Amino acid sequence: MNFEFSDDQKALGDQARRYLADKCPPSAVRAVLEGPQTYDAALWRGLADMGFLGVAIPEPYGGLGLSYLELCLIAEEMGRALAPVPFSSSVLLATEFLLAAGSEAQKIAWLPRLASGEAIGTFAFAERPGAVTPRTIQALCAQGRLTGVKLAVPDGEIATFAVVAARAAPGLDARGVSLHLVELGGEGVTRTPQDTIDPSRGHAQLAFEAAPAEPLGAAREGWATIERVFDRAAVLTAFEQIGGADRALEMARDYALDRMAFGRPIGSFQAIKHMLADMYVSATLARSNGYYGAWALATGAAELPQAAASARVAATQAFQHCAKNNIQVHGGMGFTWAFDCHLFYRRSNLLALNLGSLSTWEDALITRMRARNTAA
Amino acid sequence: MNFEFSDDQKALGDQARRYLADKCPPSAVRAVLEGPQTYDAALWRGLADMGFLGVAIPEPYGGLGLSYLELCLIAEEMGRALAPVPFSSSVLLATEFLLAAGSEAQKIAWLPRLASGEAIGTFAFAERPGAVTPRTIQALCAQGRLTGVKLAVPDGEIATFAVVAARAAPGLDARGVSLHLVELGGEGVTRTPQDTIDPSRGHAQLAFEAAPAEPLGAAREGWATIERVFDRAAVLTAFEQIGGADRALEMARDYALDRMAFGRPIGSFQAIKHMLADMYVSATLARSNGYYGAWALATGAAELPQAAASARVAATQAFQHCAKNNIQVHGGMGFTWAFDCHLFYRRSNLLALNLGSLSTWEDALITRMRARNTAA
Amino acid sequence: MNFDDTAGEAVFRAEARRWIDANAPSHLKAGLEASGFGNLALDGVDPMAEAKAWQAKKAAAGWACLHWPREYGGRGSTPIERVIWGQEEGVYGALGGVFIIGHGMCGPTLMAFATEDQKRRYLPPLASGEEIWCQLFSEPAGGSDLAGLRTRAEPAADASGDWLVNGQKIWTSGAQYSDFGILVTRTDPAVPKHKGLTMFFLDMRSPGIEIRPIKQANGQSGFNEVYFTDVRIPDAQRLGAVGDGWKVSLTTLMNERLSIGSGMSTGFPELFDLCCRIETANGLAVDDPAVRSKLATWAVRATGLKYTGFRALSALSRGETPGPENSIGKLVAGPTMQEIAMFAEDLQGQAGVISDPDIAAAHGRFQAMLMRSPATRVEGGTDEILRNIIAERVLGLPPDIRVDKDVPFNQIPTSAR
Amino acid sequence: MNFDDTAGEAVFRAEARRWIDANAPSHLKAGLEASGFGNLALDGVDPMAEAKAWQAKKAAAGWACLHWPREYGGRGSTPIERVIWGQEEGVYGALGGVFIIGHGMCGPTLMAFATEDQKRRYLPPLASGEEIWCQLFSEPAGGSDLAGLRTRAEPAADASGDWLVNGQKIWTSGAQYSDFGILVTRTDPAVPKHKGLTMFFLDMRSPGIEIRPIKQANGQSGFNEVYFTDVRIPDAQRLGAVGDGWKVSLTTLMNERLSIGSGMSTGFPELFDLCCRIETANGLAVDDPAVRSKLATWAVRATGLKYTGFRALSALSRGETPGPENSIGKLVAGPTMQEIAMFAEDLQGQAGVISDPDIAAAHGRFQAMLMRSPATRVEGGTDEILRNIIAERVLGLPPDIRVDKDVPFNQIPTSAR
Repeated sequence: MNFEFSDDQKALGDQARRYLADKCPPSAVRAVLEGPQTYDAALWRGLADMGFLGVAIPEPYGGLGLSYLELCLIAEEMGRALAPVPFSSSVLLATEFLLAAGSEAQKIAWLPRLASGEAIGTFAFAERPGAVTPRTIQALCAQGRLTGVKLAVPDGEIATFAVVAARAAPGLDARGVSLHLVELGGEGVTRTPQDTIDPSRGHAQLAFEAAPAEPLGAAREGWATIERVFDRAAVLTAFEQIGGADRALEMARDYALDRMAFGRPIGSFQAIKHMLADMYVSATLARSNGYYGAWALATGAAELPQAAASARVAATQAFQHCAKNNIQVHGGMGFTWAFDCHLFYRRSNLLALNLGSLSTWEDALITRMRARNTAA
Repeated sequence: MNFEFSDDQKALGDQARRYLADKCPPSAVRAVLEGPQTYDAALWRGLADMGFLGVAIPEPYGGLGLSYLELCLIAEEMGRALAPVPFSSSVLLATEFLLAAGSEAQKIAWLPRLASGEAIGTFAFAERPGAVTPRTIQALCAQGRLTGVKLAVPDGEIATFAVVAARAAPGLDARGVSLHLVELGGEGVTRTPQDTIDPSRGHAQLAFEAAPAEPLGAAREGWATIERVFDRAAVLTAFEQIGGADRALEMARDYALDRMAFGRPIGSFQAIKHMLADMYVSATLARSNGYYGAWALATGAAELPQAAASARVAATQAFQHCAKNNIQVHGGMGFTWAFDCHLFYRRSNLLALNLGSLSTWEDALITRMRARNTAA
Repeated sequence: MNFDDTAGEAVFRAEARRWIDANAPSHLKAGLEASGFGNLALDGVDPMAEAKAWQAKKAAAGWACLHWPREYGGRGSTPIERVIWGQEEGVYGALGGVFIIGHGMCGPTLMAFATEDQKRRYLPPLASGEEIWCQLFSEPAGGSDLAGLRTRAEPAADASGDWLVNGQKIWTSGAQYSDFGILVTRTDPAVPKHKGLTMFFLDMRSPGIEIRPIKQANGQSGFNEVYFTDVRIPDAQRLGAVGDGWKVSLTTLMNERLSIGSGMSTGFPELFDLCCRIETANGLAVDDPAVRSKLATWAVRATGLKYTGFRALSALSRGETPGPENSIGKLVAGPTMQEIAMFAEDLQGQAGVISDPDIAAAHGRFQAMLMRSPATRVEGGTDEILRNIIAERVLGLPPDIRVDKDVPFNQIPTSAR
Repeated sequence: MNFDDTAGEAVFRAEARRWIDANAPSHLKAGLEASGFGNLALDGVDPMAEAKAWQAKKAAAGWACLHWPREYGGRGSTPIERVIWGQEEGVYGALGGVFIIGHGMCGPTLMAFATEDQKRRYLPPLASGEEIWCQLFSEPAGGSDLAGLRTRAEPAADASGDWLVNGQKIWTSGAQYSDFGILVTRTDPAVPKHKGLTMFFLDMRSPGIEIRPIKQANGQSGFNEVYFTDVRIPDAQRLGAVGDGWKVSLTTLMNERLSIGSGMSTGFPELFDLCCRIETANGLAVDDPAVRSKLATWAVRATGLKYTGFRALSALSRGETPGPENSIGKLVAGPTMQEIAMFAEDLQGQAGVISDPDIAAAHGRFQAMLMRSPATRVEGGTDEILRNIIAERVLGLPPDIRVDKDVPFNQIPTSAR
């Protein structure tokens, strides 16, 4: 039984934590939250120099060629630091789409640039409010020209290219969905920044008007690829959420120890103690489910779809729970702009929506459990 | 604005409370729970003498001819006292079925005997585990002979007659369901007592083999009648649950004030205080929703279906919540047979299932809200 | 049991409705209906000017602070008449936001502790909105421990009998536009904390007062920090005896909990409306059994609060005091609104991240709820304080162990480490 | 990351499996698999005789109390070997229920505080199941406040040096069939409560001991009340110094929390199975979105606990001590099992009231869960005590204010009114 990260893997995670503690303090997150820029370009370059952007990219394509386990630990530190960079879009999604469906030429063209941070990729998916299902994908792509509108695309304003889900002809079925790679700097693309609940991560509407697009993966295999890549991204994002949950819990604990009321630390009141204990419980459940997902992802186990959903559901619940109650423990001060509590609250709710809602994943988890006819 | 019971109505409720406090202490509930008898016959006669069994039955049929508001308050006291009598079966269901669908002859024949307690009625409904829907009603009734098996019929062992849902011919649709009145003492009826989670209320399986049955209400109108009667019973049962929730909360509060630990009353610990505060909150929400239902029931308002579901959902949640945490507040002693906590826990879970489960009512509530396109 | 007015109530309602129809600023109606969460969506007009104009008009016709005595600018109405007026005033009531604290908390305190001359001088312009009042109680070190305040008031060195105030207050709504404020200070740090407090009222333009807006987590600024440096207050502006400040402030706080607790919004009607318009993977949200099972619990909380309010109104209508059941309002509404906001985002999927009112579903109402609801769970008593209040005042459970009860304030530990 | 044994672990597992396949009472397998909630469904056999026979067989072959030293009847195994044995023993482990307290709590206490002669006399027959031990700690007045116990031990009037015990214990599992017990008593009521306790072990057949079974809310009787009237205990059977009883009992309690906390069942697999067989109004339960949305939260708690356990095993496998994450086990499993039982009833509808195992779905398993789960949330530390433990020992938060800390035990208030 060795259900644990190796010492080398942990060492890499510690290195990332130290680096981010130094280069990405809350002030750096606030700079993006409050400023005109939509990401921290210097931090992004630094992370690239550390090799963190190409952890799981094979060496031939310019990556470190390490496993997903290392990438999980890097993602956890990104979440803990609320890093205001396109990590989830470019590393957890765009890179994975290329690895999963890209042609050799596309991999050679893009993976090295993604690993070096020179190129930023993202995934353009939702077209309207509500759950994203095959029938909601109505963007059209014919003769290499893509037309349609995608909303709230993470890092849409700064991305070099986007993986875009579209159809060859109007329709509703999953088999009609194909993926395309569209360079966002080119013609026929209009990017419109959109205000979101977490301005520390930029989002934009992408309007495509006969924009040049090349196919990514086999035609009509788009939806299957999306599901495969989302399972991987779900595990990796879960670690981002786990990192955020742990940090929010630590903040609340530290404040409860320092803050005095009625002549005693507020952390000596059972109402606060038990609130924190419950936060610890959900953070622990999330981490253990995350390990389950990491194991399935790294070993390519058949349980991956179920393990990914478990990790995603537990991590989303934990980060939202810990970020929400971190504000409650801080009381009025927790609701000030000056305190950092809202940074975690914003991010927890953003990550709960990126990659599909909690309710969608809850439904998927049980559907998949049933498919495997296993109940944990 | 007069959203309150009148002083006369409250006086009747107080009278019932005093009577039950005297005639139905926990020891009376235990006598049925632990003994061979399936109900407290003496108490039943006493309640009849007080007129409590015919509160809402019109005077021409031997009742007091009062309104449903009075009946709500009587039901509340029955719930508070955990009265081990067939009140819910005979008064809240059988009587209502006769009032809603009975012929003049049937009313004259049965209502006076129900009001006097001389006859006990019940409703035989479920045939298999799971939600009861029209398609699960497969008992057959042709040429006045009914054949089929109904399980877990409340008071099935002692009831004089049962209202039985059946079909004229095999089928699945709601319109195929008709209601019948079957005297259980007659031929073709086999009653088998069934152990339940609350032995203070008797349940039995009723097996009908070509048992003589007379129609109750128009043929094929059975399902519609059931829904109409269940809405009324839902409001009345909600008050039974509200009474039980209030009593469980009082028990927990009193114990928290008396029980000492660590040199102080356990009620001085925030963990206990806040548990009790949350119980008070759900009990209060249940009571206010109950008032809403009582108003709709008494005034015959068009909101009744929605109000009944609101009352039922809130009351079921509150009684289960208060009964469960009453045990938790009592700690180990709360799990002894000698303490009364389990009597309320058992009843709260029994009442959550009689009349259709919480999840069924939750679904109905929103369906009905949508129908009225009103959101409270 | 019925929702009808009594004969007297019906007459009053008709009179109120007639006057409102004839006099309300109907040109603001649309904007007021679109407003929410404390910010008025009134384009092209000065909300403060409109608010003062409407309040002055009401006062002139005898419709201001209805439950106050006539001689102080009120109407001498019954509590139920006040409620009926609120129902009839409807959205126009939102204009009165800037007066809530003055009318709801400062007024009653003056009524109870000011001299007759002071009442005749200050209450009528307060009622008419001509002068605005604020409340200066909370402090950075205080939080839920209100009585732990540190702002000092000391007798001036001269023989004037005046007091000199030094310290800082926080969470003061409307300080920037208030003419006067009521202020609780510590006049004796050597006695237990509840015993050394004294209440004053003061001119908010007094020299030595500095007001700084607090930027909130949701980006708005509804509150201020107020700094006091040798601010001079005549002893005549003391409310209650020296050392009685806690008793005096309880008058104010009781009124605060009442006004905040009643008629809290849960966001359920808005959510239900969204569910009738948005799709999940299983079709229209309201037709999705998974959605319905979640909606039901919130639905009965919303109706539960609504009819709990009706029970209170019935008590008022009978001339009785409402029962303790009203204390559950904010405790239920706050967390429910937060849960509802999160679920509404969930239903919107990726689009749920968009907060721009011009693009987001329901004009970004749920994104605003998401960011505002954490404050609801804290302001005017945290969820935890409210549970304590219910446990102690309603259920009669013992108070928390108080280690600072009989300790001189200046000997209460102020740091944990 | 993998779930594989190390080479050494694999060898041990193979050896254990070989021996179990060859020696286990396979005729009991079916019955043991159908058993649950502490009651063995073994028809036509004497569970105690079967339990003792299996334990004796294991002991003879060196498979009893694996982690104990060989000289005391154990095998000197590593913690992970003990776990592997448990996995391989599987359902047959259920036979050992009557030995859990003796092996898990009494043994370690003797090991730490008994004399060498006593250890050699008592540990081997305890390991082999020849002698059964129980634990006499809880008292009616104690509850969560374990140290508040009142059972007195006083020096006998004669010169024997013996102690005379008077008082009452409660929640004693297996008292009726135990040969020996460890007993914590109060030897000095005049000092603060943690300081006046002393631990002994005694012969459960000593004169003056009366044992009465406690009927539980679910109708079963797994526990006893034990009354002591002038029960004589030689001073040689004292464990630890006079007044050190609390320190000694902590050794036992730490072991209790561990053994209770690990591998708790949530009931989720059983619920999932039910959902694949029962219908709601929307079709098969597991296909009903409303059911799925409820199942998901319980599912991740179940997998979360499972893999939290795996993390602990990995630590053991590396020869490290498991982290604090294990402390969440019972706190998660207890309430989850209660929620699941209630929902399983809900799914069964009216039929859910039936508790008769021969008729009810899943052999009445959920009705049994419903009635047993309240005890899980209390025994061995209530949910509230567990939250305190996590807050204090894991998160480092301050202890509760202790009003009885430095007060002589006989001066601690014992009644609130």
